[in-house]
Order: sequence, then C-alpha cells, then structure tokens
Amino acid sequence: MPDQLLFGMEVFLNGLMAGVLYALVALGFVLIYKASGIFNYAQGVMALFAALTLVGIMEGQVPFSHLINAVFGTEVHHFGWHLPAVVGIVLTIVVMVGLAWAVNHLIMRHLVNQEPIILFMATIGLAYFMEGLGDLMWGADIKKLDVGLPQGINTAIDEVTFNAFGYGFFIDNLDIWATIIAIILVIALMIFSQYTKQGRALRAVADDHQAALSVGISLNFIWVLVWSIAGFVALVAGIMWGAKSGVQFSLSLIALKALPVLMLGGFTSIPGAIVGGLIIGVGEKLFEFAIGPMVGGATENWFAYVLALIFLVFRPQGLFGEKIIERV
Amino acid sequence: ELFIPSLTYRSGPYAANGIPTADGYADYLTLLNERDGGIGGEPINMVECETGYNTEKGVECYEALKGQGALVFHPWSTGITYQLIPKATADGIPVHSVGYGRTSAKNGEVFRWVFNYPANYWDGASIAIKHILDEEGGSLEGKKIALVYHNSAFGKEPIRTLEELGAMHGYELVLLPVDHPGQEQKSQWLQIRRERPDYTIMWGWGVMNQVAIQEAVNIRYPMDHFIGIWWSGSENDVKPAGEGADGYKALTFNGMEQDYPIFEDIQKYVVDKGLAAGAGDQIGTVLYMRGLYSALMTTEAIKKAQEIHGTAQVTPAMVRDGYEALDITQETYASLGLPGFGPDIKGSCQNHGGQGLGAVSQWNASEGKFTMVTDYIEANQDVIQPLIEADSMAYAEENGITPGCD
Amino acid sequence: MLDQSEGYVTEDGRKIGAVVMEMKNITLRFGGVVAIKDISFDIREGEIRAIIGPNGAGKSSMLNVISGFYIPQEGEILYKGSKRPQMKPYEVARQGIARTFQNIALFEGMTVLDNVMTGRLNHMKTGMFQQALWKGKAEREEVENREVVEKVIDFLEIQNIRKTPVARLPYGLKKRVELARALAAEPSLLLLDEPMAGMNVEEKEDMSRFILDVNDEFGTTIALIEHDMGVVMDLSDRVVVMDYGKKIGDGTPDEVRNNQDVIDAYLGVAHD
Amino acid sequence: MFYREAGDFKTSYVDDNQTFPIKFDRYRYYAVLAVAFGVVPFFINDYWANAVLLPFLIYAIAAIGLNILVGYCGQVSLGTGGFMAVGAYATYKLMTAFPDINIFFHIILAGGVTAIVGVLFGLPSLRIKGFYLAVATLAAQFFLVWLFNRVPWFYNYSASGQINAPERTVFGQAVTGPATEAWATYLFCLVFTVGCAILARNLTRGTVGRKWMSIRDMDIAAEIIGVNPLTAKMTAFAVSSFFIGIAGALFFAVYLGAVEVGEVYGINKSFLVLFMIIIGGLGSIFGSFAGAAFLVLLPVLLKNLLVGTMGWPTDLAAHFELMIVGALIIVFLIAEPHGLAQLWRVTKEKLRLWPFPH
Amino acid sequence: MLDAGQTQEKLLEVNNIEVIYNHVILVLKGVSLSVPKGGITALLGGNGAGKTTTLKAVSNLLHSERGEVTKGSITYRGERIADLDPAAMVKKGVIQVMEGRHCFEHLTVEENLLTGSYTRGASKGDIDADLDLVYSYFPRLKERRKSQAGYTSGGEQQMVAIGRAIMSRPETVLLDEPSMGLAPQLVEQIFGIVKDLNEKEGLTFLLAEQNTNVALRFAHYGYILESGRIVMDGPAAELRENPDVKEFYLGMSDEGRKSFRDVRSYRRRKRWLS
Ligand SMILES: Nc1ncnc2c1ncn2[C@@H]1O[C@H](COP(=O)(O)OP(=O)(O)OP(=O)(O)O)[C@@H](O)[C@H]1O
Ligand SMILES: Nc1ncnc2c1ncn2[C@@H]1O[C@H](COP(=O)(O)OP(=O)(O)OP(=O)(O)O)[C@@H](O)[C@H]1O
Ligand SMILES: [Mg+2]
Ligand SMILES: [Mg+2]
Repeated sequence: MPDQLLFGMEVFLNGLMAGVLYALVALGFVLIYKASGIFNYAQGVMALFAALTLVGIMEGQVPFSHLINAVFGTEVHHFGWHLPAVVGIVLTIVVMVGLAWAVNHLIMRHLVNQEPIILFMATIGLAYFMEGLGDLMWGADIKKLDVGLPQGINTAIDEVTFNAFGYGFFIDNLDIWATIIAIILVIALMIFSQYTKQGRALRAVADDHQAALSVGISLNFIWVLVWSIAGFVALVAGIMWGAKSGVQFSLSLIALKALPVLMLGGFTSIPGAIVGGLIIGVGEKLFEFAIGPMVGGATENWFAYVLALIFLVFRPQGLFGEKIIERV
Repeated sequence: ELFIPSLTYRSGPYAANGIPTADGYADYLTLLNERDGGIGGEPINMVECETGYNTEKGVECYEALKGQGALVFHPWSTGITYQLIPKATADGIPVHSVGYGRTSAKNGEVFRWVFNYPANYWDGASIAIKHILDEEGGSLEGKKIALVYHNSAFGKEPIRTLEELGAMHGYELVLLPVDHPGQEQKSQWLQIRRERPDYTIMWGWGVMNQVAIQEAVNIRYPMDHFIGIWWSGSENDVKPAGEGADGYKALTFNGMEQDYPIFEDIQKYVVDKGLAAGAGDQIGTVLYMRGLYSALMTTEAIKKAQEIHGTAQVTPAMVRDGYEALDITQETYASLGLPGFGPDIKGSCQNHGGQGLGAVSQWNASEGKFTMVTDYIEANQDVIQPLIEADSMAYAEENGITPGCD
Repeated sequence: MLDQSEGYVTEDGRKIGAVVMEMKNITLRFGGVVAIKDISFDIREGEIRAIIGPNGAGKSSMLNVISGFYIPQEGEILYKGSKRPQMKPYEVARQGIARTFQNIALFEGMTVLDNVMTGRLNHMKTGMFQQALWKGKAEREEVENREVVEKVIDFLEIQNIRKTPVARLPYGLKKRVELARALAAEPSLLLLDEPMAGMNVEEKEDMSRFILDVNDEFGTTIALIEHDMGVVMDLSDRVVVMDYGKKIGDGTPDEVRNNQDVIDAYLGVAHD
Repeated sequence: MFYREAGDFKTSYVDDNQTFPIKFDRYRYYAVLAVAFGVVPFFINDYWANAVLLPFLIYAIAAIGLNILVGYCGQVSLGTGGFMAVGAYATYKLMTAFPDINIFFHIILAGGVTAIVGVLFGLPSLRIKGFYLAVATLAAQFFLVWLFNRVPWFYNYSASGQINAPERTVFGQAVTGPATEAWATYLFCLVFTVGCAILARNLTRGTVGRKWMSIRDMDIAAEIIGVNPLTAKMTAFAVSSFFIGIAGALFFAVYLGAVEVGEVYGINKSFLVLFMIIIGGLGSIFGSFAGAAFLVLLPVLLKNLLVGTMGWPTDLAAHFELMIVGALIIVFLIAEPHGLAQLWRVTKEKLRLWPFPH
Repeated sequence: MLDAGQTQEKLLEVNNIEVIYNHVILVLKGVSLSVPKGGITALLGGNGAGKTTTLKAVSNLLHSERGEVTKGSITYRGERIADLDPAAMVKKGVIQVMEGRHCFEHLTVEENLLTGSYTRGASKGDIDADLDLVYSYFPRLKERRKSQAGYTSGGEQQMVAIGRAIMSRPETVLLDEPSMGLAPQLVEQIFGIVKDLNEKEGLTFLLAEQNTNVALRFAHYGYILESGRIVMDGPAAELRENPDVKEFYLGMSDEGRKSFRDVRSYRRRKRWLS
C-alpha cells in the first residue's frame, strides 16, 4: 500500500479515537439538554471540578487549605493519605450528587418555565462560580491524575499492523479504554432514556416544564437525577482528559471541542453524541492531514465547526436530533 | 519609598504558572525589605495587581498603578506588554519583559522605555540550534527539525530565526502549529511519528505543554531530543506525564540549583516571619526562580539608578537610566547569594536586551527537578541582530519614532 | 350547486361576486398521514365561506395550503382566475391574503400596537437607511400607517390595551388582537381559523359582529373555520364540510345542515 | 407618586412615537447627555478613561449590536469576538492604506465591511435555529480568528503578527496612538456610542424593528403574515455586525492600540458581550448600556473593594470575584429573568403606583 | 366511592385568595369557592376573569408563572396545600388539565399518555388497561398513537391532554376549558366522559369553561367569576334559569336563541362589578 494511504488510515483511526473523547464530553451536554432543554455551559467546568475533586480526595488534599491558612494563619495542606482510585471515584460521585442537589435547589428550581436563553445564562453564572470555587477549594496548580488506566502506544496493534503493512499504527491505550467506557456509557444511557419511566419523564420535562409539573413529574427529582448523571459523565470525561493533560484549569475548555459534536449529532440524541464525535474526530484529523499543510495548519478548531455547520444546513436538527416542530 | 507594582496572574487559565512566578518576585523584594531595609535604605512598596492573564485587566492595572507612581512594570504577558509599550513610552515608565514580549524591543534606540533582559525568543531559537549542533558534533546537514508551536504571535516568533539558521546549517524545518488551547494534538504528533524529525523544538504555553509532552511520551519520542523554550520548561509541564518525561530538555536563562545560599535568607527573613507570598510552597521551582531573577534584575537596575543619580528615592526616568547602565556579572550573583545563577548582563542605550545567553536544562523525573546540562550559550547575534534591526525600524517608521539615544 | 361563473345574491340581499380563489383537487400528505384528499372548492368575492369538520379533518391544513405554508402534493390553486405558481408564504401575504391562527400566533414580546402595526408591513416601503435616520419619510410613513391601525383598533375596541405587551392578555383579547393584525393589512381575502374558540356567548356575539362588519364595510372575502354551529350557520353564506381529509358536503348552511353524511360525521344531532 | 405620567397627554402620533414619551424620562435623558458631553471630559483622567469609560462605551456599542441580533431578531450568535476582529482588522488595513482619510470614516467603513462578513455568516440562520445556530456561529468565531492569525496580509506582514494603531487625529487631536489624551478618546467613543444608540433606536421602533421582533417571537407566523425571513434576518445580521464592527474597531484603535487577535477577540469576548445583553435585558437598548456597565464596572469595583479596601490577597480576591460575579448573575436572573431593563421597568411601574402596592 | 352525585363533604376549599403576577399585577381579588366531593363544579366567566389563575392557584402551578397567592388559603381535605409542589398535588390526587393543551410535542401520543401514569406505582398490566380505557374513550387517539403529539390537530391534542390526566387515576380533576376547539360532537362526548367518570369512578371535577351552555348542563354547581371576583354562585339548575346568566352567558333572550346575525350592535358588556 502507498504510504499516504497508510498514514491516512492511521489518521482515520486516531480520528475515531479522538472523536470518542469528544463524545464523552458531549454526552454530558446531551443529558441535561434532553431533560430540561438547558444548554449547560457549565459542563466543561463540571468536568474540571470533578477531576479536581477526584485528585484532591485521592491525594488527601485539604479543601480550601489556602483560604484556611490565610484566615487562621495555619499551615494545613494534606491529610496525609493516599486513597485508591475506586474509593476516590465513589467519593467524587457523592460530591457530584451533592452538587446536583445544590444546583437544583439554589438555581434551577427558581427558574422553572423560563426561556432557554435565560437558563443558559444561569449555567454561565454557575460556570463562573464553580471556576472560582474549584480554584479556591483545590488550588490552581497542575495535578497529575492517575487512576491506573494504561497510556501510550498499544504494542499489539503496532506489531500486527507492522507485520501486515510494514508500518506500525499508533493507537493510544488510553483511547482504547475511552472507547470501551464510552460505549458502555452510551448503551446504558440509551436504555435509561428510551425505555424507563424516568427517561420518558425526562423528555417530557424538556418539552414543557409546566405540563410536566401538571402531570405530577417532580422537576426537583428529575433535575437532581440528570445533573447527577451529567456530573458522573463529567467525571469520566475529566478522568480521560485529565490523564492527557494533567488536571488544570484548561480542562474546562474541552467543552469547546464537544460543541460541534453536539450540533452534528443533535442536542437531544445520546447515540448522536457518539456518531457526531466520530465524524468530527475523523473529519478534522483527515482535513488537517490532507489539506492542513496547504493552508498553514491548525485548522482543527474551526474545521470541526464548519463541518458541523455544513451538516446542519441540510439537517437543521443534527443527525439524530428530534425534529424541530414547525407548525402554526 | 520605592513603589514597584507586580502584575500577577494567580487566577485564570495560566494560574499554575503565574503563582510561582509571582511568589518568587514578591519574596525577593520582601527579602530585601526585611534584610536590607529596602534598596539603598529606601523601603520597597510592592503592590500586586491581578490580571488573570487578561489584556484588558492588565490595562486597568496599569492605569491604576501608574497614577500611584510605579517605577517599572513587569507585565508578565506578551499581550499586556504590547499594550504597555506605547502607553508606558508616552508616560515615561520603564517596562521590563523578562524573556517574553516584543523581541525587537532589544533595540533601545527605538524602544526607549522597554527592556527585555536577559534574552529573547530569537536568542532562544538560536541557542536551541546551537545546542543541537553541539550534540550532533557540529553539523546539521540533512537533519530534520520540527517546531511545535502555539499558533499565536508568541509561537510564531522563532520561525524566522529558525528558517535563517536552517539555511545556514542545512537542516529541514517542519512547522507544526497547535491552535489554542492545545488539548488535542494527535495530528501533530502522528506527523512527528511519521516524519521522525531528529529534533523537536517546542514553543508552547499552558496546557499545550503538558499535552505535547504526554503525546511525545506516548509515541516514544526520544525525550532528550525534545527541547522546549523557557516557558515550556517548568515542573508543571512535565509532572503530569510522569516517569516518561524523564530526559526532556528546556531552555533557561536562570539557574535552578537547590542549594543557593539565598535560600537560607529567604527562610529566615521571609518564610519564618510568615511573610512568604502565596502559600510558600513554590520556593525553588523553576518559575519561582524566574520570578526571583526578574526581581533581582529590577532591583539591580534601581541600585544603579540610585548610584547614577545619587538619590535613594528614584523616579521612573532614573530607573530607565539604571536599566540602561545595568551591569550584572558573576560577582554580582555571588554577592547576592546566588552564585552562577544567571548570565552576565550588560546593558546600554542601544542594547535593552542583554547578551542573549541561555542554557539548556533537563528534567530528571526520579529526582523531580530540572538541572542545567550546559553552560550559558551565546545566541548567534549575527543572524539575530539584523532581524531585530529590521523589525524595530519598521515599528519606528510606522509610529513616527526617530531612533536614537537622548 | 350554485352556478360557477356569475355571483349570486344572498337571502339578506348582499351581492356575492365571482370566484376569487379556487382550490382544485388538492391532496396533501404528511408521510403516511393524508391530511387532505383530493378536495376542490371555491371562494367567491365578498362571501363568508365556512369550513367545518371534525377534529383532525384537515381544515387548518387547508388554510395553510392557501397561505402557502404547506405545499400540496397534488392539485392547483387558482387565484383571481389564474393559476398561482408556487409561492413563499410572505409572497402570498403580499397578494392581499391575511389570516389568523388556531393556536394564537401573536408576537408575544411586542405590544398590541406593534403587533397590529406588523399587519401593515406590506404597505410600508421606506428603506432601512431612511428608517435609521427616522426624521422625514420614515416618520411620515409611520404616522400614516398608524392612523390606519388606530382605526382598526377603534373598530375592535382594544384602545385601552394598545401599549400592553400581548403576553399578558387573556385569551379572548388575544384573539381579537390577532384579528386586528389581520385587518390592518386591509386584505382582500381574510382567513380565520377558529376565531371564536375559547369565548363565551357574549364575546362570540361581539366577534360575529366584527366579522360581519368587516365583510359589509370593506367587502372583504372571508374564509372561516369554526366549531360553533350556531355561529357557522348564522354567519356563513356557504359551507364546506371536511372529514378525514375528504370533502363530504358543500353548500348553503341549510343544505349542509340536512346532509346526512354531515350529520353522521360531525354534527351528531341535527341542529336547529 | 414619584413617577407621573398622568397629565402628559399626546396629541399627535409623532409625539406618541417619541423615544421617551414621558416627559420626566426625556429630561433625564437630556441631562445624562449633557453631563456626558459637557462635564465628564473636564474631569476625566487616564484611569477612568482606560479602565472604565472607554470599555464601557465600546462594549455598549457591541452590546447594542448583539442585542439587535439576539434580543430583537432572536438569532443567538456567539460570533461577536470574530466580528469585532473583522472591524479591528478592517480599520487597521484602512488606516495604514489610506492614512490621509480621517479615522472617523475608517471606522464607519470597517463597520460596513463587518456588516458584509456578518451577512455571509448569517446565511445559515435561514435554516438553523436556536442553540444550533448559536453553536454554528462559533464557526465564524474560530474561522475568523484563525484567518487573521494565518494570513500575514491582514497584519501587514509584521514580524510579531500583532497590529498596532498608528497615530491618527480628529480636529488636530490625536485619538489613536500613544499620545492621546483621555478626554479626546472618550469624546470620540462617546460620539460613536450615542450615534449608534440613536440609529438602533430608530431602526427598532419602525418597520424594520417590527420585522425583526416578529421573526424573533414566531418566525413561521411572521412569514405567513408577510415578513420575508431572508431580508429580515439578513438586515439584522448586517446592522448588528455593523455595530459590532465599529465596536471592534474602536476597541483596537482607540482603547487598546495594539492587538493580538486570538487573545483579544477570542471566544471569551463573544460570551462577555452575550452576558451583557442578557443581564441588561434582551430587546432593550437601555439594557445594552446597563449590561455593559454592570459587567465592566462590577469586576473593577469588586477588585477595588476586596483588594484595595479590605486588603485581601489578590488571588483569593480573584477567586471570590469570579464566584461573586457568577452568583450575582444567577441571583439577578432569579429575581428578574428579563434583565436589568425589566427590573427598571418594574420599578417604574411600582413608583407610578406608589404608595399603593398594586 | 361509586355513589353518583355530590356529597356534603367539601374536598377543596378556596378561601378569599388574592393572586398577584410579577409582584404587580393583581388578578384575583378575593375568590372563595368550595368543591364538594364527587361533584362537578363549574367555574364560569369571560375572558380574563381569572378562571385559569384560580385553577393554577389550586394546583400550585402559579409559581412557575411568577404568580403568587398573597392572601387567603386553599385547603384540600382540610389540609393547607400552599407548600406542596405540583407533583405532590398530583400524588394527592389533584390533577390539572391545562388550558391550551400543553402536550409534550416530541413525545408520541402514547408516550404522552404514559407520562400521565408517572406518579403511580402501578404495574404494567394496570397501566395498559388504563391505556385501553383512554383509547376506548378517544378512538381517534389510538389511530394516531405513534405520531408525535406536536403534529396532531388541535382537537387531537385536547384529547391527549385529557387522556393523560385520566391516566393518573386522579381523585379531583381541574379541567381548564376542555371544550375549546373541539367539534360539537366531541364536546358532547367529552362532557359525557366527564359525567361518566364522575358517576362511575366518583371523580370530582372543577371545571373552568366558557361554554356556559354545556357546562351548566353537566355541572352540579356553578360559580361565575368576573374580573377576579365571584359575582354569583348557585346550583347549576338555578343558574341556568337566572335571567342575567341567560342573557349574557347563554345568549338567550326571552324568545329563545337569537341569530348571531341579528345582534345588530355591539353589546356593551354588562358587568356586575368593576
Ligand atoms: N403570567 C401572567 N403574567 C401577568 N398577567 C397574567 C398572567 N397570566 C394571566 N394574567 C392576567 O390575569 C388575568 C386573568 O387571567 P386568566 O388566564 O386567569 O383568565 P381566564 O379567566 O382563564 O381567561 P380565559 O377564559 O381567556 O382563559 C388576565 O387579565 C391576564 O392578563
Ligand atoms: N405538519 C404536519 N405534520 C404531520 N401531520 C400533520 C401536520 N399538520 C397536520 N397534520 C395532521 O393532519 C391532520 C389534519 O390536521 P389539521 O390541523 O388540518 O386538522 P383540523 O381540521 O384543523 O382539526 P382541528 O379542528 O382539531 O384543529 C391531523 O391528523 C394532523 O395530525
Ligand atoms: Mg385546526
Ligand atoms: Mg383561562
């Protein structure tokens, strides 16, 4: 096989893997959008916050130590324990559920039946708040996150492809894990939203808050539930991305990588997040590979958006999104 | 009283880097106050102003602080530096951008109030190539060097220089831009894996550094052939990649030993008195030392100014004279409790940027620290000087400045 | 059936003119659902034409076809004697066809006055640049059209809520504002989709009066969908009855009332 | 009865169509203008100009522009940063290519250029709606920033890739470049701000404005009653981008003077301006001003309060600042989802009834 | 439970409530009414009289409209309900069918109906049985059960809304303008269903209606609301005979029903108060 084709294939595969990582972030958006029609701008910050909390708990960091030390003149930093990842993850989930509860009781509950843009704005406020809170709680330094997932080139694939084509493909172990986890998540969430009573209630809420209330669906419960799940998805995304770059502020910016995925797949579709992710991942990587060098590179940021935009012109609700109902 | 503001970024996307830098800067000034009663007997009043690395906040800080009689500004961000160049020039306040900012500001005849001691990005590019030349036994003929850079003005800085040097040494340059913020670099690193460049140079910032180093580890790129600019070489950048990052190299223009005598003083006069800036947990890190080094250059300039003008209470204009007369030698470093800490610097009206000396440091993962692996190397000024001349003259023309010393 | 070419004179002596709009063999499908199946009927100048039928019969869809919002798969529409090419809804509106909607479609964020003023869009011609400068042509035009709108507002007796945002209005008033918006356009053909749903008798009486007056005073042709048989029988000159997308009756109220198909499908019991 | 309109009768539709039909409002408006033009320039200093007033005035223009698109026409856009960049780079190219023409016209022209670009990126809005459109406009944001970063022609091949505003004068007084006086830059921006506000007000009170609002409130119904969605949406994009372009131009030329596109006109700017109009009030010109004032002033105030007055460490203060801004946004939304402008309206309504509660 | 007609037991009592929207707009100015168990109580009145507002005050949906009960109290089975959220009200057996349908557009007709059973812990079998019950009342819905509710006609949506409420097996139903937009046959049918449910299942109804004629035929007791105040109440039969009601709400004069064509001048609305 010609080299270019081989390279292209490798890029394609890596695009798929990158796409899965985008999809992990997009899933969180989809969940909340599906359940309340809210475009949750804070999703990225939630991923950061979850990852920070996980590291903090595992490393036994004292939360708010900086503040405590400044106020009381003490010198506390660490509890001095190192917890295994599983314990850390469980405790972090507890924190995220608490967060979901707080978000519902302090914010969402008071904004029932408001226009989507207002709710969107509220999530921006939330993002600001959590950004400040995350820093204050766990500090701004870059932390290493290691929950025991393998990372680096997968030698088996490398060897197999080398024997077959004379060129070993690079596939990152972490990406393989991400794919497995993402598939499990997507299947579980799909079952949840399509086939359970809560899933149906969730879609009802997204359509009409008031009507949902009138049939006895408790918005409080539904919202705490979805925000918790979204928090959990954020944690997963935070773990995956945190493993790549360390846990730090910029983690919250991965939201920007998820948005085109969201558009393409449809805001309301869980499988859409995965398919959209794959298309975006492959599309941007191949474009950068084939066309990038001609236009000076670094095209990935905008290309994903342009690709999604072109798709939308033909299908305004995204690939799998619910049809936008236009009637008079 | 000497009013020295410090524009810090202890919050925002780059806080992890901003905190140690600001701490080092602050601790050094506190040390002088506590130990020596200031500079030349005049106490220092340092005020921090938080910019969050945001240009507009930087402008706000500048305007707020200049009114209070600021002697010199360290913008700590290239964007803010560009803002302040015309403003501070008009206001007559020196701006010192330590190893960042506008490279051609080295030409003091055009940029009368701007300093970028001790080295600039073009120096950095040249030093990196020189180091590679040393490693390769003097010839780069037929070699391939990749530049992974932040796709912004900052990242693009070394391209011209590297191209010129490429023509000179006969290596091929591969350019790989990474768009902000740089969390996804698969494309770039797959390409590196394919093209197998002999060396990879990186001009990165923020999360881009961590991801690049992690990806390099993933594709098993030989880390000692991977060299970052000085802003891509702090503990923050390598730690997330763990053991794999061992051997990664980065440029530096200041020392990073752990046993400078000054640490005892800092412990005694600053930390023990509870005066340490921030949490006090950054002492000795690369960026802390860089902040400290910046403070050192500034205070030396003020000392010079006091000498020249014979008064302890200097003005910004006097501080500029001090900067232009800056003369830091190895004796100076030693006398300050920092033997061998930095390169010699000798300024003048024409030269606002020093001699362009830099060294290479290497990450030792098991010990968890960077160590210098070369002496200070001098950048190829024959290549750089004309570039600086051209760029600064273009600026002078655009802005109607008549170059010259007053 | 009535003869096709000439007009006729109603019982109360109004003269009805020639056919203005003719629907010919219209069929409209949505996926598997056939909303309208091969329906033909006409509307004559100056008449009040009612469309009735059970829920889901395709009445609103028919109005949407006339408005150009739905494009029928089959059939053609003749307007003022010539075949109407496929048009965008706003182009249809420019031909002098105005309408109201079943589920009130007012612009909730605007005041009543602004809503009614939008009805006059097609009469206002100043360009954007003149508007931006306001003084002069734009202002003059605004005032002229405002006068027309005020007349409509007076006519429908909604002066006191002129400056109220419509979102706050109760249902019945909203319906009236919608009518005002349609009237402001000074249409030659007015389509009303259940204008009296959600009103009590007293309000229906008022609304009936408005409709009759519009028809009388301005000679506006009206096509009307309504479920209140009293209203339909009293107001309309001719009635089309639809059921499951098919036409099952067409004629004067009396004819329709006594049509057994209509009774079975829609009325349930014979209405007096 | 603090607030009265009784006895203030209108006898013509012209009067009734005024911007401030109530006398009290009208006088207050004149008073504000008089102070802004006649008093402030004499007391302004660099700090007030550069830290507060210039950003306020310029953001107000951008907010008015975005409000036309989002608040009046209902097309949510996140491309503001990119469009501001178009304005900035257009001015830069014009300033350097035609140095003899007054900067005033360069800025207006830059607005025009932005309007064209805006229309181009607005075309998909004919198909794409709601948040889908919002996200789609990010394509403009990222692409434009990439383009200005990528193509050296835009920054005149300068080595640093930055653009610097050379000195330009109006009536002999420098308004760009290093040697400007605070009052001059302030007045220059103020003229633009007031001009834009008046234009926006005129457009929104007439037919064009009603077309926009009808599209916003119910696009299908609007089309059926005769609004051409193409022209309505495109004019909204054009006008909105025109203002945003002017804001971007002033931001670069007058306020900052030197700009790197990714840093200054990044996505954060898009969000910031959107926050302004939501906090201020969608579909309200006054709201645009209120929102701009709120988000420009609040951080400065908080910083001065926490660091200056209470002496907190800067980093703690910065974190708290974020948290407070975030919490305030939420509190405001809960108290009044329709923004400061609505809050103001409700207050007026209450004052009108005062001392009776209803 | 199955005894038809109303009992003396008051299920729902509204005492002198005042409702304010947006902190400034006073809509209800002291409304009191009581709903006996097992009865059909009609709430009549013109546009904007406050019928919907009253129902929402009971079902506690007001909060989501930025409305507030500022005075008075509402009790259900003698218990104050001010602090309950709407979901808790449904659990207690009070469900509202909202004016203007409010279907879940993106859900299919059947899914819409199923959301009605959300609060019930019932088994799948029970729910399917209820579904069949609803389909037997509204055969049209069965035909369209797989279509998205957003695309069904106005009348079909009204059926969905009522069917959905039945699915929750309520004790009290607050029906807001059930007849709006329905074909005459269907209006009769729906009221027939209401009556059936009332008589056979013992459901209690509070019914807001414009269609006074039908409402008074089926209801046991009626309240007439004008501008936020109750201006008249009495057993339905009595109200039907009241001359004012006759003239203004039933459109009848002494000579029986008049033609709409014969109303030659606009009526000056007669209002008892205001
Ligand atoms: N959300 C709201 N905000 C402000 N005012 C409101 C709101 N909802 C209703 N109103 C006002 O309250 C009054 C009563 O409205 P309500 O909907 O209760 O009347 P109704 O009797 O149900 O009328 P209809 O028969 O038209 O439905 C009206 O004047 C209306 O303008
Ligand atoms: N856009 C659409 N997509 C799919 N189906 C549609 C659409 N519009 C209408 N229908 C279907 O077409 C049929 C006719 O609907 P239409 O709204 O015309 O009924 P209608 O006669 O106005 O009834 P009603 O009196 O209840 O308003 C209905 O079954 C409806 O579900
Ligand atoms: Mg209909
Ligand atoms: Mg009602």
